[in-house]
Amino acid sequence: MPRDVLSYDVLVIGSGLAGLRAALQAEIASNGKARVAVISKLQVMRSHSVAAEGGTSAVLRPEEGDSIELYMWDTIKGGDFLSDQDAVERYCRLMTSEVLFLDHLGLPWERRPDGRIDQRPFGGQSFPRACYAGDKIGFFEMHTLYDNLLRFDNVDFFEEHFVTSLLIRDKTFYGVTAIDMKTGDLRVFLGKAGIIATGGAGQIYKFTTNARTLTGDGYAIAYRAGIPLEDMEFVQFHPTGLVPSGVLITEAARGEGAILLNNKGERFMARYAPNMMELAPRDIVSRAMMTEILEGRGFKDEESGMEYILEDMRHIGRDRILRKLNNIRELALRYNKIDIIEQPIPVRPAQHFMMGGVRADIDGKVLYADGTWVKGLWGAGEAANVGVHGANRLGSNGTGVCLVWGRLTGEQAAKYALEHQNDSISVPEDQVEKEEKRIYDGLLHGRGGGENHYKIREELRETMDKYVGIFRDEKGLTIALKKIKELKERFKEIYIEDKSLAYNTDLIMAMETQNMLDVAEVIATGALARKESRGAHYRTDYPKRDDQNFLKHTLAVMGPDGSPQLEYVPVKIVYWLPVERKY
Amino acid sequence: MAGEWKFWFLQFVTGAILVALVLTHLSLFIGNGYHIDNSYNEIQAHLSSPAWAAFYIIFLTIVLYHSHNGLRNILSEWTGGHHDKLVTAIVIVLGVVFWIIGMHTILYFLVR
Amino acid sequence: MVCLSYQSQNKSEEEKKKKWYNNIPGFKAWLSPKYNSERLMFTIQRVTGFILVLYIYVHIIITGLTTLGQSTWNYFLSHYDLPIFEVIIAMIVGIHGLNGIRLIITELGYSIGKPAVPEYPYKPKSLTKQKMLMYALMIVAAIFIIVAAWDYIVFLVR
Amino acid sequence: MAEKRVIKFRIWRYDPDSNGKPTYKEYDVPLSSKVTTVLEALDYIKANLDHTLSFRASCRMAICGSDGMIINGKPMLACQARIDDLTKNTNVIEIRPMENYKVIRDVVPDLTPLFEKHKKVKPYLMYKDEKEQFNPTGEFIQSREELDLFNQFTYCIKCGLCYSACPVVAADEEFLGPQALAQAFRYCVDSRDQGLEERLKILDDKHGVWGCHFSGSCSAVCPKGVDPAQGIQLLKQLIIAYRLGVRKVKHEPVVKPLNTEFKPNPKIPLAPPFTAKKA
Repeated sequence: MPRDVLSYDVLVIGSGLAGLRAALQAEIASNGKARVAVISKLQVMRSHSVAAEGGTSAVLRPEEGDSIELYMWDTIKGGDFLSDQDAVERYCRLMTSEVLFLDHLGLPWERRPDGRIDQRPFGGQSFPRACYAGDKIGFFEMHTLYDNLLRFDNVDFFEEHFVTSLLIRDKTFYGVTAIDMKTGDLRVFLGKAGIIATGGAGQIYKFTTNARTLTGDGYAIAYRAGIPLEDMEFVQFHPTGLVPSGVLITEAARGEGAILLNNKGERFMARYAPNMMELAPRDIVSRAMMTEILEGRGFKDEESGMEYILEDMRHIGRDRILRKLNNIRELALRYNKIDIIEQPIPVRPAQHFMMGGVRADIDGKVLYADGTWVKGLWGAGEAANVGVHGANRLGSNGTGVCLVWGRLTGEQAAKYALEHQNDSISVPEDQVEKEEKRIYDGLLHGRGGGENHYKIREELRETMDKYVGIFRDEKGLTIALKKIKELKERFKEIYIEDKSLAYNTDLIMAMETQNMLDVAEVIATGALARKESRGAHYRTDYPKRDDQNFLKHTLAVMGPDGSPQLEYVPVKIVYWLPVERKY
Repeated sequence: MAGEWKFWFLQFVTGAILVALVLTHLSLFIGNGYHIDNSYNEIQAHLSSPAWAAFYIIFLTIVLYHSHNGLRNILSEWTGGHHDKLVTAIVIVLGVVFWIIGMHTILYFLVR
Repeated sequence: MVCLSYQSQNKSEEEKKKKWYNNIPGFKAWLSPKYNSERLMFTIQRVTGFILVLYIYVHIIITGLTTLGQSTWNYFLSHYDLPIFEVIIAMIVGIHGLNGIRLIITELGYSIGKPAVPEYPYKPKSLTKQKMLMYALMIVAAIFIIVAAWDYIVFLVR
Repeated sequence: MAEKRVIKFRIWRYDPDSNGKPTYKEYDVPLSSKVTTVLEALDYIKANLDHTLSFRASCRMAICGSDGMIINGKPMLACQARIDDLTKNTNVIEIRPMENYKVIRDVVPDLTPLFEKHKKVKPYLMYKDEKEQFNPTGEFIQSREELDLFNQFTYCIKCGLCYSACPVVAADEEFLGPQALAQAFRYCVDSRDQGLEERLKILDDKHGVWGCHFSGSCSAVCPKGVDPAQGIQLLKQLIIAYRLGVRKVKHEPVVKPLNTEFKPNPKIPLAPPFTAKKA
């Protein structure tokens, strides 16, 4: 088979917010000189960042009592003190200019009457500092960045290219292999620098707000290349996923004043977070809602059998809803035929975000377990864990981290690539051939044992929902781990019915399932080992935070037998020592 | 090619004028009933008057501009936008040919 | 820097693209009015416009026959003049002209509403706001056609 | 529970690698709480009935714009099309790929022309001070009225449905199409933009804005209420006014620096003092 080899300065893997921001900054920093390839398994602006709804926080108004220190404190306390505090500081300082930058690129920020950028309250933030545009900020940010990338002729979009492996030799990154889904060919991308910005892995849960494409591909390819995944057991559950579809109802609704009600009509958050009420961080609200449901104070959807809580927005008022919560009104009307102006909507916690990710330092450089840099490789966004979110991400910080580390990594990568422009890199025939054999001989034309990979995916998702959800315990996690191992065995016997090369989603979905299995195993293993409750990770058998033993990051490295092996690294505490977390 | 706005704008201006011109043109014939016998004399009488001849010169020019600009739009799209120069040339030739024929008719009676 | 093997591959990619199914209907799409009534008016405007161009050619040539003398003219009229044909042209002129007025108004940006944050379920203002205008002008067109065809109607009744 | 309804799906299938001709295949899908939209039905078919079916899908909440297709004769997003709305009078749902594109496979069209044309209209703010634009020193001042002039058009998700419905696009390969033109309008009327003259070079063309003859099909099928037809007509108005020299602009873009002085606010808590020793 003739093989495609494409050579670039910077390879951006993933086209979400972080990926686009990185590509844009690489162009700006190099004055349009760096040749950038944005490789995405979707069309470029279909990434799940478009579904971010609420807002993006930044300190814009110190004259009204906001400050960088307060923002840092909110973020660190929200992250249950597992955040790397130096990274938090850098993040909070850079966010201001990011918001202004997007304003200058054309994002339609909602304005105050005097024409300045407006901000709204958000969960866990002491100051209303989430800048917003309607209730689809991620959508606007994505499209603004995409549109602005079209300024530059040196950016090539490789849409619908599914990256199958990282090419790393001598601890140096030099490219990726990817399947061009349109033609089905394996292509080799050589690059001086690479940025992993592939997003999360929400699809390993069944009830999730995430798109069907978030299957942890970036985690899995890095993990298989020997790069550790950090803090994967911290999985954020968003309090308000629409029942039964799991579509996200933004936290901004509660920011605007929506309240949560149990079947007794009580505003039950008063018992769990008396000061912040519904605007407590997401882990606390989610746990409160699940507690209400488990204690029999929820409602039940007859058709799907799901239990839920009501979110009431009627008192916000028609005009404010139409202007500020337009999108969720549309979603509720479309999927549940409920108008939020007139009726409360059914919600329950849904998987939303992965706090963990590929291990990265404060610059976004991807690190091995021993702390050495994988030369030429950066990570940004949800795919990488730079340590801002800690054990629980605050709402409106997700898009922010994508922007800040997109910018930082893009700038560094472009600089690095131009410095190393004359390094010659050759196609690693052995690695590519191995990959070719694995995909085309092993999967596509493999005989298999007739196992249905859709069933494996479904069973995995059900297992994760049941045993690795909001409340976890030793027993459940052990069962889950056993089940995942069993599914991994069964996956070796899968059969791919579709033998065509053009747009073969059967093959792609099988490979996604494989990635999901690897990531799920890491999550369950990490959760089993972390015998404490911190942030989004709640163990019913260890309900207290244990700073003595577990104030540290989990690293999971793929062992020789393919299962994760855990190591721990300390948290960087620079400003505040951990205190009790109360809202 | 920037500057297409002039043709588009002119198309609307001529269209609006044509509505008035067509009404005037038709009002000459409506309500008279069918009378083939003296239609020739009627036409002759009309075109012999310089005012009506001027009216018809304007009418002919505008109607040919409007219709051929419209034809250009249709043909240009029809050919997928790839042969705009050819389309323009064809349209101009057609327009000029029929303008000459029309002018000949109008001026025939006036000059005679 | 693009490697050589990419260039060679590029060709085969072009070949693969050739296998893609061409789902572009071409100008036939003009003749399949669907989705909304403005689309129907678009089609009608196209078709009537095209017919009128042809009619103008015929009209100019026929009127030109007067220059050949009265006898030729009368001979032609008595053999080829069909009143129904004139009525059809009047209908076409009426519809084309009055829909044209609507297009002048709407395409210059009037009577199609002002942009605002859309409200679900979405009703496009450009289509809803000028519907009344469209109906009104089509009624005017109908009146025009009746007036224009009055002679013929009288002729028929007799 | 009520008796399960079974819906027949007729799906247009095409596989370039098997050298076949396009055919329709039929699938019976039972409705349940898990199958309420066409997209969920497609999922059901792919997982249970026919693994070889290909379609695009991502967010399943009508914001990413992947899954445009023609459902029962009308272009719409599969995730947005509720089966119970579609099958009030019929038990059959027919699915075809969007028109005006080449089809890669099944209901997966090649949207490249759409994106290329979007790129042509320079869909970004052109602020004359490029240094300020990429290294901002303050925020633009923009009133809500100015925001509302273009806000509606920022809702465009680039799904390509309007492009698929447009009769001019079908014939004229050079025509920019409703999506690109609506985006051009969005950037032209943004009070922060100074690139009208630059953009007019592309827009003021037979195959630019004047290619539109207001058939309105784009607005009729737009899933997000963007109303491209309105934008294009207003763009025509803007260009004519600009060319005739009668366009009124309120003010040039203003950048206002942020305040940096901290003022304590009794309603906002102060950050606690640092407790850790700096390393």
